Amino acid sequence: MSKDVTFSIVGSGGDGAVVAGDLAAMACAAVGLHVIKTEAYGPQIRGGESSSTVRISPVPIAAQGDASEALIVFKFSDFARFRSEMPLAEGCIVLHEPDDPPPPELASYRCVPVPFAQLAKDAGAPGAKNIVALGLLAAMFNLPVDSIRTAMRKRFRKRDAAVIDANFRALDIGSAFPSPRVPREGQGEGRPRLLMSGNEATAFAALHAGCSFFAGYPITPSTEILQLLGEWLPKIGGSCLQTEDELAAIGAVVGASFAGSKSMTATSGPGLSLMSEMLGLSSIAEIPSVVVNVQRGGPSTGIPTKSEQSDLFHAVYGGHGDMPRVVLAPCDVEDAFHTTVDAFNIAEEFQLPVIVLSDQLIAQRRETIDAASLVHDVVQRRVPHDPDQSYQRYATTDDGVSPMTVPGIAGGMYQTNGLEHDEQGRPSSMFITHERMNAKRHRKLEAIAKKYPLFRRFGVNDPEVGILCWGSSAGPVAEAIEAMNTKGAGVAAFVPRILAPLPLRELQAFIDSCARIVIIELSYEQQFHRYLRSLIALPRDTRVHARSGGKSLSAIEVIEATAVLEEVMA
Amino acid sequence: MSKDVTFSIVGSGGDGAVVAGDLAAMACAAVGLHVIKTEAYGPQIRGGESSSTVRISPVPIAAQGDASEALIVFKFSDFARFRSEMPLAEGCIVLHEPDDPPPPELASYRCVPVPFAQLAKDAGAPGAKNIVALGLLAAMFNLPVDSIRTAMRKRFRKRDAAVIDANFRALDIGSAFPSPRVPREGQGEGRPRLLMSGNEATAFAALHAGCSFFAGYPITPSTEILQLLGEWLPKIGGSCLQTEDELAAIGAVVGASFAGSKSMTATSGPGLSLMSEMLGLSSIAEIPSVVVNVQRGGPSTGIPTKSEQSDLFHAVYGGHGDMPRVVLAPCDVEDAFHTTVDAFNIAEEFQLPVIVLSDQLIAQRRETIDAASLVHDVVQRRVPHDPDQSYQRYATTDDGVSPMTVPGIAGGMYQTNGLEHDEQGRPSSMFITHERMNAKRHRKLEAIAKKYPLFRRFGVNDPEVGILCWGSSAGPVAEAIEAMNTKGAGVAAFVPRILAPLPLRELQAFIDSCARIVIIELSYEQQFHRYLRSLIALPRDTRVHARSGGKSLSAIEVIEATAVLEEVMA
Amino acid sequence: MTFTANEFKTDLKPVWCPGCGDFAVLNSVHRALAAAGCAPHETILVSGIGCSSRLPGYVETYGLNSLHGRALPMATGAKLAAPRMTVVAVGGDGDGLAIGGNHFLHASRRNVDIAYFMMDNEIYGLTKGQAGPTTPTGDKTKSTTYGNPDPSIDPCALAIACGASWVARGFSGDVKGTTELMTRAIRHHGFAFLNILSPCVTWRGEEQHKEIRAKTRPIPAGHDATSREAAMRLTDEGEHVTTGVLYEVERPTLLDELVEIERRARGDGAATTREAILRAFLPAA
Amino acid sequence: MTFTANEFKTDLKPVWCPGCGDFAVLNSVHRALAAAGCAPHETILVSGIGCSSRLPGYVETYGLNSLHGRALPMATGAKLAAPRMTVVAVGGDGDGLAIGGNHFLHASRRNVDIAYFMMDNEIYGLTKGQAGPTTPTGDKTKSTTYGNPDPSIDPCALAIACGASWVARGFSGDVKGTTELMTRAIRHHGFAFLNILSPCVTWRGEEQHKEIRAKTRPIPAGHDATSREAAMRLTDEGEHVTTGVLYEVERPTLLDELVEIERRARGDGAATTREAILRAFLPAA
Ligand SMILES: Cc1ncc(C[n+]2csc(CCOP(=O)(O)OP(=O)(O)O)c2C)c(N)n1
Ligand SMILES: Cc1ncc(C[n+]2csc(CCOP(=O)(O)OP(=O)(O)O)c2C)c(N)n1
Ligand code: SF4
Ligand code: SF4
Ligand SMILES: [Mg+2]
Ligand SMILES: [Mg+2]
Repeated sequence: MSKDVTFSIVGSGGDGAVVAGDLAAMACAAVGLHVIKTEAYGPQIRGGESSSTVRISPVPIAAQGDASEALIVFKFSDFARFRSEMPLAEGCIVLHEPDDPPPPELASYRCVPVPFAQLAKDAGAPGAKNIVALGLLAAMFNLPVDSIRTAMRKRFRKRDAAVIDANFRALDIGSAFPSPRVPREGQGEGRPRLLMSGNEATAFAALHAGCSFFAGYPITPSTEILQLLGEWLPKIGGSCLQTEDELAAIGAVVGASFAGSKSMTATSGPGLSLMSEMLGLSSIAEIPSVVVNVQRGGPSTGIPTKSEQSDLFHAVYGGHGDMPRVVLAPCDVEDAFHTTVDAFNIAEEFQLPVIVLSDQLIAQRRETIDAASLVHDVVQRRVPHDPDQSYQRYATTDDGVSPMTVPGIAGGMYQTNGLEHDEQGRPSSMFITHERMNAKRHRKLEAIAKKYPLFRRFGVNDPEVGILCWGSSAGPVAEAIEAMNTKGAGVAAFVPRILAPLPLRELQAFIDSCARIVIIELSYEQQFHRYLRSLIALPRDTRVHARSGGKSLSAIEVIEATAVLEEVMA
Repeated sequence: MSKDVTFSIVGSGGDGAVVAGDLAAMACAAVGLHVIKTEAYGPQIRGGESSSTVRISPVPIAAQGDASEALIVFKFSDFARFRSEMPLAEGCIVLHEPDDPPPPELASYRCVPVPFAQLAKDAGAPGAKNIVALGLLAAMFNLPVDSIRTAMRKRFRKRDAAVIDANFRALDIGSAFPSPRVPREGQGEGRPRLLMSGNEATAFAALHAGCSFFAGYPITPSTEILQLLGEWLPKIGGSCLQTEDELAAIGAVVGASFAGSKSMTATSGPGLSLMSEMLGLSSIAEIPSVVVNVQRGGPSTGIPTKSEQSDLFHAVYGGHGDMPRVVLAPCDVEDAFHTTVDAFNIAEEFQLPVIVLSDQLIAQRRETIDAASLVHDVVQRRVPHDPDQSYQRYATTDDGVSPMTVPGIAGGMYQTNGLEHDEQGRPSSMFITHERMNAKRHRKLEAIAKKYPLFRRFGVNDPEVGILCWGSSAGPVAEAIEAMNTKGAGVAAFVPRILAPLPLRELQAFIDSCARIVIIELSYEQQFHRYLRSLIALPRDTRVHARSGGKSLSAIEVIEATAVLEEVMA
Repeated sequence: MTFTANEFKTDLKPVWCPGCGDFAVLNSVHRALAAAGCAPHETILVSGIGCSSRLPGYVETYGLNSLHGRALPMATGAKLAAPRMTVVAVGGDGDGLAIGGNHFLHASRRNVDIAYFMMDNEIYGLTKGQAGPTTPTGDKTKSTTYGNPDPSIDPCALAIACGASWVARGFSGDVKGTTELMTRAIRHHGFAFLNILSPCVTWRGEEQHKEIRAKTRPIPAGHDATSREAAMRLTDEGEHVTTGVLYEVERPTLLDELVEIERRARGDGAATTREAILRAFLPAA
Repeated sequence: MTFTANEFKTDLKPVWCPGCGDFAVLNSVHRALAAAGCAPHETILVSGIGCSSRLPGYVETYGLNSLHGRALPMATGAKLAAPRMTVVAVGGDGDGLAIGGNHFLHASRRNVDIAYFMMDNEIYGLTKGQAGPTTPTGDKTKSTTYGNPDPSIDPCALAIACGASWVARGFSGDVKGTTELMTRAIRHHGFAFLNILSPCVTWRGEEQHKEIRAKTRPIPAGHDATSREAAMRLTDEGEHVTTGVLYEVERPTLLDELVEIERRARGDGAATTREAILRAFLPAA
């Protein structure tokens, strides 16, 4: 009897497929189950096809689930566009309207006709097909019905009582309708869990880290961060500015940071490209800045609504000149909180630009988090509060970090610029100054590499196969490894959470401990592989599984790429 | 007796040091000598310190010359700021005003007081200190005096006869003044040579390649290209637009190319950073574009007037997403012509963005070129002139190149975009389309690598030491190799002129043929080294000589870095 | 040879929401291109990014749905490269006035020989409802929980101030009127800016359509379209919004200037061949 | 405690050419900061890139000589982060109107609480003499061999059109007058734009100084500075150029708006602590 289940609901226009998924997710999170919920949409701006996939488990889960055990389809024509990206589990139960027979290619699954529309009408809630479906799912998978009701009450609070009652009837009718039962183990510990998206975790992390200024320009899939901080910052005395473009956004962020505030912007690929020049100023003038970049399909406008890992090159190499910067990458929603706080800590302590490379999958999926896990130390900028005559803004130090005064501090005045400059910030075009200051700025990276060797490692020791991956790929990789190792394979993974500077010592040790290395990433150009190669020696027989984004990585895909089970079985 | 000589003239304000250098260079080019002339300036926008260094040789030369055999200083206070970047040859002759004694640290050189100002007065041309100096140099180094007069006539054509005569007297008085004689071999073949800067060669190459549209925004050290094409294009029926910024410049270029014109822009680091996003559109929509990027000291505003090789990362990796592009790099002024024509050929044939990475040293030094060498085949875009119903803008082909119609062609209409799209250009967010189109666009790079394995190789076969370098570093490396090999060392160099895609087969063969590899570049972050590592296996004992720019690479520096002579001597 | 509105249609289905004002704009574009006597293969449509910027995909011409904010520089380059083509730029209020504001300023100033249709829904539609430069002050949107702090821009006033030589306002609901304005814009000699009020039913509400219809007024009789001041006055009338041609003058366009420059360049009897240009770099012995 | 002009001087030697108008501007800045009662440690000077943008290096405040075109967004961020500081942006005509044009438009519209001094020499000085947005049409420059094709912008007219609440013009040669205008600009509540005609002796010729002096006229008596139309009229007078305060109105600034937003944000009795905000993500069982 399976611990965790995954089901999908597909509809269009007013079918409310996504609402049903939300309610199921909230209800399960409320009773302490672990949940991961993803959504997908057609090209239509509104009223087009939409789908919601929910995975539920009594034990922690790391990915969105490879395949659905149940699929509810209100119209098969809507399902068509998701088919290639929505794998169905063997024996998947497919619930559909009687008058909309499944296409031949679905014949092999357990198709069960259900008169959703009719049942909704019977309930007196004609629009509540989705609630009927939810009732069915609740019965099939033994979901917490009371807390579904609570979730409905919250969701529909603006509707009048009659409507809500009708919806409750629809829920009951749905659960009562004869449907296959899929026994599921574990009801959760009862203590409710936070249900958050990566963008929400990132925005909250900014508050936690003490960010008091945000400037941004809307762009999918990062916009929620702008919207949330626009709502939250004024509450805590900070401010949020929606600028005319990304050039202004990062400009305002660096300006605010120069004036003493912890500042951040959030964007996606196209915006990050536009910010390249200003990040160079943040780097040479040593003004802290935090940029959250939520990756989507590229290049150019690409596929704005889907995930990919192809902004790595630009993040670690983008911008002209020798430009020290730090790049972090979260592995999941909770990690989006921690990496964002670390981003502020590193930016403020080391006075340089820090890019957080999130991706659409982490940013927009909803996932349960234990509230207790959202704790993380906060570091402050080194500010000399009564500088004397000898104060030099860019004084030479061992770790390259020079104390930074901020406006308002008497005697701390300095004049800086994006030109090469000396210890006092005075422009210089001399080679000796340039070499000396390049060295100073780059020493900071060595200090960061020592202090922040951020990575995750899971799997066995001295593995037969070591997987290298990053970002949201870590989830499916983790689950694949668990699956493989329970089958007797010896696999482990090393997932850097800081990409620049890479934790080379730890990475090298991991590589040395592995018999074989497999690299897994969602970039056609193998950006992660090529980046690793530029810094560390990889075994000749290293395997690379790299493909375009636009479809999320599955554990099965990882298992196949690792090609270790065959050997175990053999 | 030395074949080639190098001398420098240092002054400020109205001293005319640079003019004297120009006249010497023109005069020598006119009689068929080989000349390389560089200039340097203090921070002052005008009236500050300036210096001109001229190298003259009867045989081809590849670099600006390591050290000056003669130095003319009108005021030692002006010389101070150039000292660290202007090596003097052993026994260098230093000519200075009697009332301005040389600083102690110059005592070891042959200091000769010359009353420049007084002699100029005597000639009746009080302002002509520099011409007196020129006369002295002519006498010392046996420069072609008649052709100096011709050069003066041309330069001063706007002045009245009396002034010109006075200047001629100043020249004679200078040559007559007792000064050490430095016998120099060879007078050149008499046939005049072109005297051009890299920016001039690049602008001329655009005309040669059939460029009919240029858009740009001024930025040092690339501005001359905008200025020249603004003057030239209208003469041949093309047009030039100075835009409001670089975003508009590259936008206009891609727009003009979409409309059928061969189009180009020119910029430097900060501008290239701003162009990142639009290059992505050029890549995914497969619209040819040529961007000349003249590198200067970075990051940010950095050192605008000096050379560096630190825009490599941004050129090969900049821009979000998996974005195929081509990057070329000239080795010298003449090569700036050839790489620019190749840039148009590749952009037009393969429909993608091509970046030419020039640098300040190549772009702004003046160098003699044989007019006969400025020939290069020109390739045209594949345009179907009467497309039928079945025409697909992005039709699948073996080399990834799909014939491209242009406005005006009946039946060739198509609608394209920066979103991922199918063969017809229709937006698609499906993974399968994305993967297929990524593959199509990247196949072009394989075809280019086959057809354009551009590189230079010099030195011995099966070398003991193989040097890898690029761009303007090739010059000093070439001269260093000649010097080392004549001393019995076995050194060779491989200089890729196409950096993306790299000519891997040829490069690998070269590496395999070398006992040791030394990488030489002007980037603190070792961008070239790290880029090579990401694509090819380098021997464990590979040496890297990388430093900041701001001071040009010298042959001696290369010899030391190669550390091969010690061994030979040993 | 002339073409019908139908010949300007593609068979790609618009992604727009049911009821979006842009459908009517598209309809007007098809008709106006026909009415102005344009040929599909001699017409270039360029847009930025946004719901509205999807429009070129639905029009059978050479079409480029480019980058957010860059429609105008790309259209300018296209026009200079192919002066014989009709070049029309289209896009949204955010595309043209937020990220694209600088290009709007300079294209107007240079009087570039193109028409520019701005579909103004007072919101960022494609990104799902954030405030833009034309969103009324105080409005609550996805990005302005407490109300929009910024004063809104009147695109027509800005165009006039920046030097556009033809400036008009239309309402997508009035297909006939909009078609007529588009036709005139395409025929105008110079930079013709048409601000089209086009409702976003999804983020501005189903009511927006009615509200716009209610507040629009036709151009007052006897309006002197050649007077900047008169035109400016019609751009700030509080309640009402005037539709029609607000401003129309004749002045040299960017192409006119470039033709004149070419005349001077060739005129000075100087080098007009590759060889002659090269000769200048050959020092005389 | 107040400071003298001398206390605002640094000992860094300006890179400007002998005779450059910017020396006088610098002189005025030193005096104006003192006159306005600013304290060096509570003042932030931000510039872009250009000869003029080197100015902050010569003024003893917190100074940032930033990127070409970005002075205004950076100054805006600085002001929002440190509202108690006096924030002044400075730069050139190219910096503010070419690459920085969009920020000029939006900073004016938002009425950001900063002063902005534009040193207008009608040319790109630092890059050695190319035409810019204020270069007169027809002028030959390094980048316009055959004469500048583009109509020039009047920065004051543009500022007024974009919504700046205080707009004035000065002439660097008139240190007393410029100092006075700068002082008023710094004291103004909102976005104060001062266009300073400042000769570039190197690329506009030694004559430019005299020419400017000759064509400038003081503000006419009885000018109604609160009238947009009256102000606009003073921005296009052919021969002459009017110096003085052309336009001055009082309207809510960006900071005023953000204070109001903060009031609403706290006012709605809602979550104003980290914990309370987090609670919203905890589904009720
Ligand atoms: C550089 C960049 N920044 C941001 C975006 C995200 N984006 C896409 S459309 C849009 C604004 C759309 O508003 P508008 O131009 O008014 O068009 P509408 O959708 O309202 O028709 C934004 C911010 C982007 N695609 N590129
Ligand atoms: C992104 C970028 N583009 C171009 C430049 C080159 N640049 C430096 S200053 C300048 C223009 C200077 O003109 P202006 O702003 O009027 O200042 P001025 O020198 O005349 O005082 C330009 C184009 C740059 N530094 N950065
Ligand atoms: S979101 Fe608004 S603008 Fe976009 S398609 Fe829908 S209705 Fe039209
Ligand atoms: S170039 Fe012009 S603006 Fe720049 S410093 Fe010299 S005179 Fe002043
Ligand atoms: Mg809009
Ligand atoms: Mg200027």
